[in-house]
Amino acid sequence: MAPDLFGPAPEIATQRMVEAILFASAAPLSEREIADRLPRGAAVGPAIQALTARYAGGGVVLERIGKSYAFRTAPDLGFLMRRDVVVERPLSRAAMETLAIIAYHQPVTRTEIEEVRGVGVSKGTLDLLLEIGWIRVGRRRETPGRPATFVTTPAFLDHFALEDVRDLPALAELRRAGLMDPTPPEGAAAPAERDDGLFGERDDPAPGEDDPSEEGA
Amino acid sequence: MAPDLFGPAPEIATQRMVEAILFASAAPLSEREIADRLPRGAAVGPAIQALTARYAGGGVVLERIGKSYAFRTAPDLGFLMRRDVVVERPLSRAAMETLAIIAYHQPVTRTEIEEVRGVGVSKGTLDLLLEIGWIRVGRRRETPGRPATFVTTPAFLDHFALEDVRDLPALAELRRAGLMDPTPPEGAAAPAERDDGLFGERDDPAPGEDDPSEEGA
Amino acid sequence: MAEDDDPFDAAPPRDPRSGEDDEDALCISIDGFEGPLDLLLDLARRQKVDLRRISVLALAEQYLAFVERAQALRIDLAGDFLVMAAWLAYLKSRLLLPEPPADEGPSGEALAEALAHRLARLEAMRRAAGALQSRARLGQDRFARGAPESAERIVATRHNASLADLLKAYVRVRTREAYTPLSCDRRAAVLALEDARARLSRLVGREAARMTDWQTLDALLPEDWRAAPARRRSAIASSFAAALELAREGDVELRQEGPFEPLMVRPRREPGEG
Repeated sequence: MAPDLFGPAPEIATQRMVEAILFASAAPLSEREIADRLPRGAAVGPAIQALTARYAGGGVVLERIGKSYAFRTAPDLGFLMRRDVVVERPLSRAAMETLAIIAYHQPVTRTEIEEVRGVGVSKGTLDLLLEIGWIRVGRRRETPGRPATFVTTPAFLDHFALEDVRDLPALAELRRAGLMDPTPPEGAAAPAERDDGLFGERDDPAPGEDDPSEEGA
Repeated sequence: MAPDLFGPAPEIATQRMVEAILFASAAPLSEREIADRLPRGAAVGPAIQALTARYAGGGVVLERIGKSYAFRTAPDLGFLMRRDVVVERPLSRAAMETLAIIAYHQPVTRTEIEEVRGVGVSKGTLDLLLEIGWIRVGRRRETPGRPATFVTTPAFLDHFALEDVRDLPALAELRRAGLMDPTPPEGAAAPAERDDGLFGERDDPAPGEDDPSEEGA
Repeated sequence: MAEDDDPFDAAPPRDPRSGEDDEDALCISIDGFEGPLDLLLDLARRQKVDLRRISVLALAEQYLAFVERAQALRIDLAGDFLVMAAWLAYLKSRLLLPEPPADEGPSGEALAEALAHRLARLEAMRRAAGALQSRARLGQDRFARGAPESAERIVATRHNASLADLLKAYVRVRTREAYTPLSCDRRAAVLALEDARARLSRLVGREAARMTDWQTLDALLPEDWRAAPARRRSAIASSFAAALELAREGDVELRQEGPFEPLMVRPRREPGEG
């Protein structure tokens, strides 16, 4: 291996190595993944911090994406690269709304998505989002029927330039306004107020039907 | 676009743009090619010089290759890039189906897998899944012949980003709202479709077939 | 729209389907709406106030007017639009008439509030979708390294598969199963004992000269009965029964090393022959 590696101060040496590793990778890498490729004991965290500061304001910036990091071009310079972009077909409005509901309400069941949208989740929508890799299956909801839930993935964060799902636009405001709750705030509505039946047909999953957990170990 | 793009001194703005373009480019770019993407009149040469100086000594350097430029890992850090990699290869349809059946029906015997699939499962398919580490041999079934069963492993959960196999959506959930398109594949009704192994070769359980499960448990 | 409590810092996207604000715009085809809630939200937006402060009564009246007009124009309305109309008519009566005794379910106000809340929730998610879409997206506004470096040495093959692949495979399997014609199965999956016996006896008789040593029963199964498990099972069962009959009649000998070991067959030899 490089014998002169520890010529400079160790923190500089680590910073160079972390920079090289992150720069060479198109996909975000976690601290752990970076550390695995470095000499034992290298302090990855401080190196990432130093790099983030050093690159800030440049044409390329070090972004945090969930628990991972990646170099990305600065968001204001997209216009320079856009001409090389393969134009992707934009998601349908229904798919985009479904994605937003999953992101803001995760973990969320299909029935809950339908309750917000007032219509059934159309065929292929969840399919498509799964395939793109922006959502995945979460834990089953421990309610009757134990419906499957959906959550977003790190690729979702990366694509939409989010460090964390807590950074979703206006999430805190929506929460404060009570818009994340299925019923109006401060229980103003009568207690029995459940809007099932009237709007979106909520068809609860038949309990246990084909449920792998029933047969599971 | 970026209205404040020329907020900073123009040479800094140009430097940022050149940096982003070179970073995002799949191939080295000449001064001319870079200039073509920049606003008219931007001074590419000085920007490249400034960038070269700024990156010098870091983990990534701006290299000149013939008449073109590209970011490259610093030569002394090449060892970081020379990592052992694994090539990715899609799983055959037969293996995918077998894995899905094991995931949903575990613990499940080979005969049961074949019953669900409607076609034989070659030893190679199970061997491959065992080798990848997504399945393992579970307890023997306490029925005549005490056949071995197969179950999924933590590595399986890891790969598919599942927290629990019970979180897999039930078949009814998959079908309802078309989470996965349930139209029958062509040749669905063909009764004796052969599972021809992984990649076409090794299709037949060797005579005197030693089930991999025999050794396990 | 009250600007100060707009969480998204932007005017709500204008719904292109709603066109101008004039009444006639209501005559547009309902095809553009995904359902009654979508239509209600569009109507509510015309009130140009915070969705939680809309007049539900006015909204109900607009919706009912819309439905009436659609029916006058003989436009076919989907059932859920009519269900919503019926419910809104009920809501309207609850809002207009004096409140009935408390035990008659939720008050008209509570129902109206719940509806307004639902609309606000849908609106919020619609705006959220827009906000997500206008973020600096990877591959459009932000770009990854174009030439990721690696002097990689391939040491292993990793099999890649996504959750979507897995789920699809399962649905495919279970669907194929559901579509497989049963009659075909039944006919094809049973090897009659007579057939097995005739075959085995012919094989043993003809092969007697060459078949000098033990052979597994498996090896004697008909070629086309070996692959599919159901057919294979049936062929093994029939051939085994046939082998037992032939053994009883003295044509063949059977041997098995132990439980679940392969069953071996050979032609009966005359004493002293081997």
